[in-house]
Amino acid sequence: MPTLDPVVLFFLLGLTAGLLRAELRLPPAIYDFLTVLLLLAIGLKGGVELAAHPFGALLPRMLLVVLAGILLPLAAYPVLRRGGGLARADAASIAAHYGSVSVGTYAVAVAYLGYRAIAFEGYLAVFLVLLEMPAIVVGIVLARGLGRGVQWGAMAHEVLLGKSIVLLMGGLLIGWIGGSEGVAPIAPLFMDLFKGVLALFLLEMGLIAAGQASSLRRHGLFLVVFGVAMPIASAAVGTGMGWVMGLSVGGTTLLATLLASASYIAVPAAMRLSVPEANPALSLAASLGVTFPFNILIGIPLYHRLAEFTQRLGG
Amino acid sequence: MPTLDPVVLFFLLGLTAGLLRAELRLPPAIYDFLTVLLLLAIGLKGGVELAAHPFGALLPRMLLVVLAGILLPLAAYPVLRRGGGLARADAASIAAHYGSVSVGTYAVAVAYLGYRAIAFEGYLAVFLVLLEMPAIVVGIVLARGLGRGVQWGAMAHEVLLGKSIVLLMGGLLIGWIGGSEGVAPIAPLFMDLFKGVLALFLLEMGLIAAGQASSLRRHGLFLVVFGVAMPIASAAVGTGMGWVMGLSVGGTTLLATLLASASYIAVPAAMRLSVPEANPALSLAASLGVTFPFNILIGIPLYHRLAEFTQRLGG
Amino acid sequence: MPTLDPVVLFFLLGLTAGLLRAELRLPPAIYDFLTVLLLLAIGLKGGVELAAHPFGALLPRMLLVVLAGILLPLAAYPVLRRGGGLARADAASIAAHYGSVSVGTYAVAVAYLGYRAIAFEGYLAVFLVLLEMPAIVVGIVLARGLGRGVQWGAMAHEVLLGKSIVLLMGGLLIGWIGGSEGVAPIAPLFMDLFKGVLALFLLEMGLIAAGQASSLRRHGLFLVVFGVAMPIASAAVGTGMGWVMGLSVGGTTLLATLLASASYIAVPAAMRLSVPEANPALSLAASLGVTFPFNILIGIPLYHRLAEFTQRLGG
Amino acid sequence: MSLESRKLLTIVTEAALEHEVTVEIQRLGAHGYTVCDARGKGGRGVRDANWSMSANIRIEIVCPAATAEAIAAALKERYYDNYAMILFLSDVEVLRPDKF
Amino acid sequence: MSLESRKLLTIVTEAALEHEVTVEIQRLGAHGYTVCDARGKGGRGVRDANWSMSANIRIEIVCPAATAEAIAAALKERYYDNYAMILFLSDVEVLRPDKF
Amino acid sequence: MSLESRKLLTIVTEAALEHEVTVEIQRLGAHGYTVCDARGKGGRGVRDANWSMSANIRIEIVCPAATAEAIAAALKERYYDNYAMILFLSDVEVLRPDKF
Ligand SMILES: Nc1ncnc2c1ncn2[C@@H]1O[C@H](COP(=O)(O)O)[C@@H](O)[C@H]1O
Ligand SMILES: Nc1ncnc2c1ncn2[C@@H]1O[C@H](COP(=O)(O)O)[C@@H](O)[C@H]1O
Ligand SMILES: Nc1ncnc2c1ncn2[C@@H]1O[C@H](COP(=O)(O)O)[C@@H](O)[C@H]1O
Ligand code: NA
Ligand code: NA
Ligand code: NA
Repeated sequence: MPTLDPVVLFFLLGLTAGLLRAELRLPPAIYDFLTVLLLLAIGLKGGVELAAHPFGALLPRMLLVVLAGILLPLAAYPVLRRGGGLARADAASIAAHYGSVSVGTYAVAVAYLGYRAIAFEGYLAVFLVLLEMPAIVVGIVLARGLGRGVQWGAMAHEVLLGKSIVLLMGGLLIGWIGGSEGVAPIAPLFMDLFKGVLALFLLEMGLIAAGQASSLRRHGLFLVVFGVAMPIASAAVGTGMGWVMGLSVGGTTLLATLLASASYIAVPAAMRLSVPEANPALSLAASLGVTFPFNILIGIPLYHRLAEFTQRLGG
Repeated sequence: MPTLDPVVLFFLLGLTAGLLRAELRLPPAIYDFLTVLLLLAIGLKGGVELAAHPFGALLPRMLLVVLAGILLPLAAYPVLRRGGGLARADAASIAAHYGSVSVGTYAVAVAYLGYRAIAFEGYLAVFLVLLEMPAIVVGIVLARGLGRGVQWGAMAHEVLLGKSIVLLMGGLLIGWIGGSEGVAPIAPLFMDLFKGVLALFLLEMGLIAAGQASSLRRHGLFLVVFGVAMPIASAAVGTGMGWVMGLSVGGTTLLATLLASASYIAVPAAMRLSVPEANPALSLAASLGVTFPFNILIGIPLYHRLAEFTQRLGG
Repeated sequence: MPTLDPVVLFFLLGLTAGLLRAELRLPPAIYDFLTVLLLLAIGLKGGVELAAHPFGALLPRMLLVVLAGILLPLAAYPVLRRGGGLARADAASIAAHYGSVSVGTYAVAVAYLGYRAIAFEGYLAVFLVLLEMPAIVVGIVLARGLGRGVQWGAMAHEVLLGKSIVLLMGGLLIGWIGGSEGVAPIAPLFMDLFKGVLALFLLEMGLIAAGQASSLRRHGLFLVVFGVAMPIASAAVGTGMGWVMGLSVGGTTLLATLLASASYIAVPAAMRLSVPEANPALSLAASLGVTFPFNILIGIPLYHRLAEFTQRLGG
Repeated sequence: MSLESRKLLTIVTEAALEHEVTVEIQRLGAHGYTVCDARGKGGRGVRDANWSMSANIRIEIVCPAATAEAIAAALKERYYDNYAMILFLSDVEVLRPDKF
Repeated sequence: MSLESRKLLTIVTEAALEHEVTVEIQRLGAHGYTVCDARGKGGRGVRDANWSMSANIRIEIVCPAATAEAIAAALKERYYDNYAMILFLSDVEVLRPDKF
Repeated sequence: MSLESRKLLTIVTEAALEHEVTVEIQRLGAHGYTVCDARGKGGRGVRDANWSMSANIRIEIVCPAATAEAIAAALKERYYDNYAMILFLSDVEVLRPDKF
């Protein structure tokens, strides 16, 4: 078992190539395609698991998760305002990024557990969907205040009908309706190729992350510190929630990773339109340039240990 | 066994997302790629089957199929002219669409039979190729009359060397030469991933079909009625032919589906260039907006029952 | 066993479609994607094999291979100058193309051996990487002379950080670190689909090769003769080297194919920028229009016989 | 063949704005528009189109001078402060003045 | 540096016409052309380029005024009635008048 | 709304030159540029963009006349003999003269 999973090595390859300004880029169409495959695959997996679960039993946990998705950005905001001395819009936007989740990070954690044959509650994919949205609303409210000239209709459309939600939800539903038997015929594409697709996705993510280096240099140390401290704090919360929910070690690791991850698909797009005065360079430098690499390189193994530790306490 | 195959759920996902104007689209390059994969895969499968068949024995059946490809559009034309009160060019173009075939519909039927482990004569892929072309010629003659200023040379090139024909024929030849043994090494891509690729293709088809809604509203009821009645009529003919040819239930279902399907790849392109005054919005609204969804949601199961029924009569 | 591997039939399909000006093209984004997959897959395979080898033992062989990569273009240059009466820049550029290697040809040879279950030393992928570069430097020196206004810095960057080197090297490293166990999870994409991806790649290569026909007609017979004679000569050298290195029949065939192949990814790009006055139509007509088809249709089987023959002598 | 003169307004901006801007320009009187994908560099740095957030679009609108200037003014007002955007006007001749 | 003036003819139309139109314009005297993929909206509705039938192309031709007007007239005559198409002309300066 | 006039320099050339040319034009005083993928035909034959070696790019630069002519002269000098390349200039109006 290598200390770093191969898929993570693809991220490092992309990162290195990007920093060395190598002649390497995946066509944007391919990056979109890989994203679509990941979102559908994760949704399908979650849906199949869900089919084997009493939905009702999940409701309280789902509410708890949504609560975390609302409170974490609210907690991050003052830190960004005071600690970072950031403008209101920037603090609100970054808070939204960290309150929401990263599909890529979740996928790496799933692969991480897969390599180590660690079981986890498959319905966590539902939490992924649930966590995508609330932080966006919180971010907009933090930036705009309630009501004052927010087009809630347009925003709801933007948020609920964004690419990632539609594909995750769609996958969930199809997996849930079809069940493992119904999904079997499409498994060769969505399940068997999952880790390979993830590897290519991470190669591209590495190239994109490398592109954040310059703005990171410009906007300095605070973003780096926040980009490492925030996920660890969120992961701690997630670990606690996992313990409360009585999740397995794998499930706890995954939930911690979910909360620790920062969005770079749904939230940046929504913030760009709903909070124009927020500088996307700041939020992307933090979430793509710092937190994403940190989570997949150091965070996930760390959260795994944390989960094991709490279990030993619990048991 | 779910009542709707998962691949069909992907179509509904795309359709819903499209109608709700969700932020979802596959890059055109990916849509092209999926089309290429489907065309080659269907050709390869057919070719492998063909390799196991005496070609001569198929000739009469092939002639019969071509005959149907010529007569069906000729029968549809007056209905469109009188019944629909459509202009000559529009009636001719729509007739051509319905005389030809839809690869996507054929693929869904293949998947449908696959899910239910119903065998079928693999050489039907040859009929798919044969049915692609005649209707185009018929459509042009209906619109232009014989001779009068038709560039038959350019048209023949357009038709015979169109993307779908070349890839289907190419796949057929390669599968026929290589046989199942020769195709084995490329099977993981073209066979194992077939249903997954089809699912993504249908997701995009759903988005495109949703785009037809507006023109459908504009051009009203007749297209809807025709778009449902015509495939049922053609399917009846196909079922009869299957019975005459002594095809299996699966083969009969597939032949009925073939005749019932309406083209949206080869014919629209050919008509756009050869019959410019025909309004593509009309033919696409009918074939993509009505007939394609009808066939994959209701038609195929219906044609399946029909085939079983005739078999019981026959046997 | 068909005399022509199916993957090669895909090349013929593309070539025919291209020459007949059929309505067929793969989106450029897809062509890029297929190239990336091939480069990574070949690198990964090589790396896994390398992990099972004492690196030191390979060093002398690697030096020998690099030497061949330097001497072959130096030998080709005068032939092109005198024999072909080509301008200095054109002769230098073509020499560079033939001193370097073609990933597609290598992949076809790997598939060829695979079909016939002929084993080969997997570390030959390392030679592929090593052979990519030296010829480029030789070509530039031949065109410019030493020093005189060559931006060696920019060139080194161009060469060492070109797409193909980065992906091959990256794949090698990841495969080497992960080993077969670590690569297993991504094998479904990079290993199982390899031949299918290669087939699609060759379809596109056929279309591109067909595009060279016109310039080939214009620049006449010499390029055709050179495009056939040069690979045979290089293959002879490669066979000798394989014998010296004590490679297996498969390994010798592969090494001969490597030297016989002419670049169409790394070298054309580098030459275009470093030797602007060289006409790319000439070098591409030879390497894509003549040598690539020759190698995959006739060359590889020929080099295989050659390898068997020398082995019998050897043994 | 009679040619009449119109204005061509070209806008280069962030891909994220495509929907919003195309709606806005029609509200302001444009009868049509053409969009191409683009990348580039400007005051807000390099936009290499490697992913959606760094992609540009290039929008062209053929319309009467008055409409062009109204759109230009509105876009400047609404987007210049917070988005990567430039626009420029030029003179063109068209065959069907009524259309534009 | 001496600059001479030429016309730039820009055509936006259905992608399906690329082959036909590029052949036609060369027949009418164009020495070259440039094509970009495009999408857009006009009298014939939205063309979102989501698939081949709804895709546009944008063709540019630099040529003498006479050629430009001849091409414009011919395209109008042949395509305006049945195809999504617009075209417009503008004045440009080039370095190698002989080339265009 | 005050509009000031600038030059629009449009370059169509081989995709392989994108990095080199964009560096060069900035060195010569361009504050920004926009790039679109393109294909086409000219003196050096058909460039169908089916793969990297046959792909074109279309670069636009809005700048003062002097800069435009300096860039045009430099590119002609450096690339015309060996590369597929054309360029043309036209007059445009901009809102923020200081920017260009
Ligand atoms: N001087 C210029 N010439 C051409 N395009 C430009 C120029 N300046 C900016 N652009 C384009 O407009 C986009 C936004 O510009 P900016 O707001 O200055 O970052 C850039 O990404 C370029 O694509
Ligand atoms: N006023 C306009 N400005 C810019 N592009 C236009 C305009 N009108 C139409 N177009 C483009 O030309 C195409 C065909 O126009 P139409 O024939 O009016 O549907 C549209 O899809 C647009 O891409
Ligand atoms: N007369 C023209 N009008 C528009 N674009 C042209 C023209 N001539 C050449 N081009 C473009 O410029 C590229 C290079 O031209 P050339 O150097 O003449 O081969 C061509 O591939 C076309 O894309
Ligand atoms: Na989070
Ligand atoms: Na039909
Ligand atoms: Na070689």
